[in-house]
This record gives sequence, C-alpha cells and structure tokens, in this order.
Amino acid sequence: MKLPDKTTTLEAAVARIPHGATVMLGGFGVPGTPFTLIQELLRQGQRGLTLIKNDANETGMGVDHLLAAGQVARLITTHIGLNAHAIELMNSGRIDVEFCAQGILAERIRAGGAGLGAILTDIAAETELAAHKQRVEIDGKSLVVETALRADVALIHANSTDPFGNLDYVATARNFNPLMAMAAERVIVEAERLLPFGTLAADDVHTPGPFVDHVVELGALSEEYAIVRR
Amino acid sequence: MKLPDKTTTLEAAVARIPHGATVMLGGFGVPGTPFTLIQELLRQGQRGLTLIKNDANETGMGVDHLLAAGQVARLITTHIGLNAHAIELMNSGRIDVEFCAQGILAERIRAGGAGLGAILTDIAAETELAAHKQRVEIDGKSLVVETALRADVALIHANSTDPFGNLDYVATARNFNPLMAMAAERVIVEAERLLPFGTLAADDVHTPGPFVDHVVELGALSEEYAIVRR
Amino acid sequence: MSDARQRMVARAAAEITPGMVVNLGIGLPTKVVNHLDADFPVCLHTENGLSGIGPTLSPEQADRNLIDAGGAYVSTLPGSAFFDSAVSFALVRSGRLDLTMLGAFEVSQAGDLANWKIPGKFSPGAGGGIELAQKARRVVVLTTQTDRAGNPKLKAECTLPITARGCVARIFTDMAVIDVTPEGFALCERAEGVAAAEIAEATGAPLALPAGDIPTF
Amino acid sequence: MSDARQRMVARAAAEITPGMVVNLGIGLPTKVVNHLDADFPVCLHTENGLSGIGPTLSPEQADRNLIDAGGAYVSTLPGSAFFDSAVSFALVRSGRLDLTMLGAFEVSQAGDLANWKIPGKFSPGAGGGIELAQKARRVVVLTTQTDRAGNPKLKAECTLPITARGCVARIFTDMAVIDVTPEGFALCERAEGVAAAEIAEATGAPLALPAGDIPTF
Repeated sequence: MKLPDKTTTLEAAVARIPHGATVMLGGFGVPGTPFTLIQELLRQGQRGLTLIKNDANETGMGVDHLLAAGQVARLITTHIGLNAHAIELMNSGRIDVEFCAQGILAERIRAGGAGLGAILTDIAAETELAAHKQRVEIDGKSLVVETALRADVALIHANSTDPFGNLDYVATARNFNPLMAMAAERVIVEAERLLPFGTLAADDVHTPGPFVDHVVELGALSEEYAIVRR
Repeated sequence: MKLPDKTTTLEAAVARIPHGATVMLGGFGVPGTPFTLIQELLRQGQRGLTLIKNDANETGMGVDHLLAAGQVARLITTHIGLNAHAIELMNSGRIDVEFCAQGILAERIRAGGAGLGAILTDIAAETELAAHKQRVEIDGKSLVVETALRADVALIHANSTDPFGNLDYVATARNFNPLMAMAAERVIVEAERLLPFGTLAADDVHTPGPFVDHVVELGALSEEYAIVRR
Repeated sequence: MSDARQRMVARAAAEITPGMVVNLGIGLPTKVVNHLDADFPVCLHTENGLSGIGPTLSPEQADRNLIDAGGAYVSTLPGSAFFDSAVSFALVRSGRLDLTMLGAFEVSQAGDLANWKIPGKFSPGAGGGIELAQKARRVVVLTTQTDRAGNPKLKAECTLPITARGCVARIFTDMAVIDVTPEGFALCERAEGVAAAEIAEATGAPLALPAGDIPTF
Repeated sequence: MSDARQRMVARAAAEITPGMVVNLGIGLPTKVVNHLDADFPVCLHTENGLSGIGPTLSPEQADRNLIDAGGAYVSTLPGSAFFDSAVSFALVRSGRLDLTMLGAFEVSQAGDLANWKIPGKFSPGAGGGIELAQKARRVVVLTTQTDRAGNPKLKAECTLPITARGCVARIFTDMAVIDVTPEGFALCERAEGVAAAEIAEATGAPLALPAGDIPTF
C-alpha cells in the first residue's frame, strides 16, 4: 500500500468550481487567505457564488476582487469592518450578507465537517442575530439551533502539504482553514510547499489527507501575502 | 509577561477529586490511558464515581482496578468487550452502564468542551441506543438530540507538557485525550516528560495550556503502559 | 483460516479500487490488507485515530502507542496522519470514507445490518460500528454464509438489534458474493465447487440468480 | 492618548491577577498590555488562534502570518500555542477565559453591553465580541465616560442592539471606576482631580457613592 497522489494544477483545480457554487475560504485577515486560488477564481470568472469567510479582507485584496467583479451573490461572515467596499455593496443591496458570531460560524462549519445536523447553543440568544432562529428546549433552557454549514468547495491556504493532502498551517494562518478543509464536497488546497511523503510527521499533521481532494503548490508568493503597512 | 506554572504532585492533583465526582479518562485500549493517575485514585479511594471512558481497559488493568474496588457507580462508554469483569458487573447490576456510539461519545465530550448545549445527529437514530432520546425536526428530518457531556475532572495522559500545560500526544495515544482535556472543570494531566518553556513548538501543541489545570510529570512508566502480549 | 475463507478474503480485496479511503472492521475484514500490493494506492483508516495504516507488527517490533481499533499493533506509511477520536469520526460521518468492510451476525434482504448485540448473550457496546455502517459511502459485509449451527445469516428480516438499516450493498461469504438490490438478495458469484442451489439453500430469503453462467472465485 | 486615558488603562491593568487567561478587546483594551511586567504570570488570548501573546511588533520585525484579532502584528512567548478558530472559541465558551476587557458604545445599569452595531451607521458584524461578552468569567469595559457629543455612555437602558445582557461587572473610564451591582452603577474610584458630582453628572443613570473617601487613580 502507498498513499494516493492528489497534486494538480491551479487552473484544473479551480475549474472544478461551477457557477452558483457555495465556496468556503480560509483566512482571518491576511494570514491563511488563499489569495492565489482567489485570483484564479477571478480569472475564470465563475458567478453567482455564495462565499463563507470570516471577513471580507480589505478593499482591493483577496475576496474583495470577487465582490468587485460581481461574482458574489451572498456572503456568510462575522465581520467586514476592514472592507468599506463590502459594506457599501451590502448597504446598497448588491450582495446579501449574513452575519454570524465568530465562534458560532466556526462551529457551524465544524458541524458540517463532522457530519452533524446542527448544534444547540445559548450564544447570541438575546441578540438580533438569533431573533429568527429555531429554538429547542433542553433541560428547561431555550437554546438556539445553529444549523451545520457545508460547501460545494473549500479553498484552503496551507503552509505544507504532501501529495496525499496532509496539511500543516503556521501561526495564526490556521484560523478557519482546518475547519473548512473538513466541510466541503471538494477541498482545494494551495500550499507554500509540497513536501515528499514522510516529511510531515504523522503527529504534526493539522488536516489529515482523507479530507482533501486537490493540492496545488504555490510558486513565489504575490504581494497580497505580505506584511500590510498601514 | 510569562506563562503561569501549573506543575504539581500526583498526590495533590488527585486529592482534588471529590467522592461522587464525574471523571473523564482518556485512552483507547492501552495507548493514552492515564494509568498512574488511576492508580493514585485507587490508592486515595474516592467512591461513587461516574466514569466516562471509551472502554473499560482489560480485566486487571487501568479502570478495572476502580471497578474491582467498588469505587464506580456508573460508566458512560462505547465498548467494554475486552473486560469480562466489567460486563459481569454490568449484567449483575452492580454498575450502571450507558453505551454511546463511539464518534457520538467523542462529539458529546467535544460539545461540552466547546461550551455547546447539544448536537443534533442522525447517527443511531434507528437503533435502540437512541430509542428514548429527545428528537428535533430540522428541515423535515428528525434528528436525535445528543447532549453535551462535561465532567468535574478529566484525567489525561500526554506525551509532553510544559509547565503551563501545553500538551502533545503521540500516535494513537491521542484518541479521546484532547477532547476530554477541554471538557472538565478540573483537568489533570500526567505527562511522560515535562519540557522547559519554549521547547514545544507553538504550531505543534495539541492541547493549548489554557484548558489545563494541573500537570504531573511521570517517572519510570509502570508495566501497565507496556506492550500487551496476548 | 480455512481455504474457503481465504478465498472469500482475497475476493473481497478486489472490491478496493485505487485511491479509496477504506476502514476494515475487526475480525475477518482485517485480513483483507494482506491482499493489497505494496504499490497499490489506498488509504486505510482506523477509528482510533490513524489514516494510512501500514503493516501489522509483532509484539517485538511494536510501538506501545500505535494500535488499530481492534487492538493489533500496526505501523505507519510515509504520508500517515494521527488525529483524535472526534476528527476520526468526522471523517466517517462527512462522507470521506469510501468503503467499509464489516462483520455481521445477520443481514436482511433490505440491507439492514445487525452486528453489535445479542440480547442476554453479547452486549459489549457498539463501539464505532454504527457510524461505519450508517455513513461509509459503501458498506460490504464479510461473513460465513451460515452460523455455527448452520442457520443462514442472510435473512428476510433481522431478528437481532439493528446496527443500521439499508446500509449493506454487498456480502462476501465463504460460499458466494451476493448483492443487496432493491428486489432483495442477488447472487453475483459462487465459490469454486459450490452450486447455486447450495447457496440458495443456505440463504434465509429469496436469492435471485443471474441469467447465464455464474462466475466463480 | 490623553493623560486621563493613560491613567484609565494603567488602572485597568491592575484588574489582571497572576495566573489569569485574559482577552484584551480591540482598541483601548489592547493598550493594557503595556502595563504588564515581563515576569508577570498571565496568558493573553486572541480569538484568531493564539494563547500567550507576546509584545507587538513593527512591520519591519513582523511575521506575516502572526497577527492578533485586531490585525496588529504580535509575537509569541515561550509557552505560546496556536489553534484553530473552533478551539479558540471553545476556550471562551467553556469558561477558560478568566477576564475580558472590551470597548463599549453603551452599558446599562443592569450590565447590558452594546458595542457592535449602530443601525444605519455602523454594522460591520459582531466578530467574536458576543462570545467574549457572554462567556468570559469576568467582563470589564474600558470606555470614555461620555461620547464625543458629551452624552453619557452609561445609561439606564441600552438603546442600541445588545451584545450580551447583564455581562458587565466593572467599567473603567477616563473619569472613574464604576461597578455594576444588583442595585445599579456604584462609584468605586475617581480619577485624580475629578469630583464625584462630575462623574454622577456624566452618568446616565443613578450612581451610588461609597461611604467615606473615594479612592483616586
């Protein structure tokens, strides 16, 4: 036995995304955002997308390119305060935005990845975020039903991968990536380096290969990955 | 700033467990079972315990000592087929046993560790395991409510720890340990080695220190940790 | 292991196609690994937290921390990964397990599986079996055609507590390969030297026979 | 930062006791870190996935992959750990966060907090603020006593959408330290040179005064 090889090209991987797809994207700010996969999605031009991402990056960066190109119909997110352009699109009704408490977005995605139907929580129960959500009484306590989220495609930025798609992440670039890497029908990974089999210690793998469908090794990183000077 | 020190002695750590406590114990078979903490719990003799553990080890090993000493009132588990003594105690009504599907036990513990109230799942919905459990209809589908599990104390076996309780596990000794290490009011860790601060790479920590209360370094390992020859 | 069982296990191994993620249940299914070549691309999963199981090891070679869910000492391959029990079953429940091979007490003609409990006799708990049976993309069963008393294990209805309903796609026995179809059991292949009539006799529900020759294994 | 704000931040830092796990919210609370000694035992948490935040770094020193939830480039300490967003909030929701310091638009006399949305003006989403406010074992607020127009931020009732109800235990302002008690706001300390009457004037609900001298900071 040997482990299967899932390496492919950027173009072929992103071509698997259909129009109208629901797409999860890793990242919290710059760290962990799959900028190269996003650029290829911009180039290929799939439209009518629903994006699930912690934030909307900043104006002129990352997913903002997809917003600007009119490729996005809907965004499920936690905070878009660093992207004035996204707020403008939301306020003018050109994109539909659903806000989630950050940890609950993480748990909804994880629940999707874990094959669960929903989680029950008291988070945000007293706020407008949960005003129209189903409630369930457990031991006399009214809890909010937060349904599991799954996507057609997850776009993941990893530090290292092997050919099977065993991944590791570095520092705060981990964030939503390992959760989304479990929660999509098709998981596409860009990795800063493709390592030979056996180089990643089995104890140090953050996302096990069975969850991953396609891995693409990045060349030189674009400016979008760099330090932001404000 | 520096990170706090949580190192203590075996005796002092286990003395924090009261009679009647609910106690989670890591391990799947031998790997990851906190045999030394169990031996100290046997020596101190706390009674009326509810144990939550994947399995009941084998007759004469691990938690079986606590069963034999009459310290256990109740066991929440997935499979006790390797411990004929535990099955006999169950069949004669001397301990109360609740069986869970293995991945659902893992998720119930994780939900406790994540501060959720419950998860909703279709697992075992058609079996007797879920016959008396609450159901919730989500999108026309009847799902089983699996309530979160938390414990008063979790007993964890780790490979390494630092003084703050950042942990790593090795091979299949990981199993339920990182889940239980999030799900108890008091988390007590036995570790094969206590490493100085900064030795464990921040990216390779499996259980972050904030979840852990007490860490105890093991000396020479007892025979119970060794290879089982059948 | 008898010759008939050996052939059953060898035949079942052909069910695994390149690139699959596979969980081999405790007992007979575990033996399937011996029929996979060194360069065959497959990922074996064990629910106690390992993808990429390598060869089984003797106690002398074993790592005390590295077992499979059946308690056997196993090894890793280049590209293996360890994970916790929640992640391990997340993989199973979210559709990443292409195939599982399980043992059975009973299989019904609707594909219901009973393999975890015999009330009053055997009730050690279901372990991870329910999730494997309910959520693997394809579930096949390896079992003897009859129990020790000679009674069929393939039945019209299960009489024992159910593991999962309608989950079994195919059954490999010491006598035959039998599919579960919308119309019930259908014979696909017979063991060398075993007649279709003998198989039908040892099956506790109607067994459809293929038109024409029945392949042997 | 004004001298009054500096003193407020320094005073708030004394709220942190040895051994705590603490999350410092975006804005003023982040500045508290400058008042913690190098040998003070504390674990700072940031919700994007780090326990054990070290000193803030300039762009020249920064690691492009290492930020806090406010986007500042930070560093690690010996004993830091990285984790994913689910684990990060598991820590918050399961009671492992001893203290959080948050900013506020409004705090009610019942301890309700509003700090995430001004309908029609500011609605970028709540981020992780709801879980911090609802689940930290102790929630304290750092804010100016009044908004830019001079209106009190401490009120009888919040008028803006709520972040969490009854969560705030104590408020540090440029004028005072005020506790939220079952009876409402209670003055604990006043900033040097600020009279109790001025504080009461700048508070939008009744303010109980302590018997005897009011400590200054």
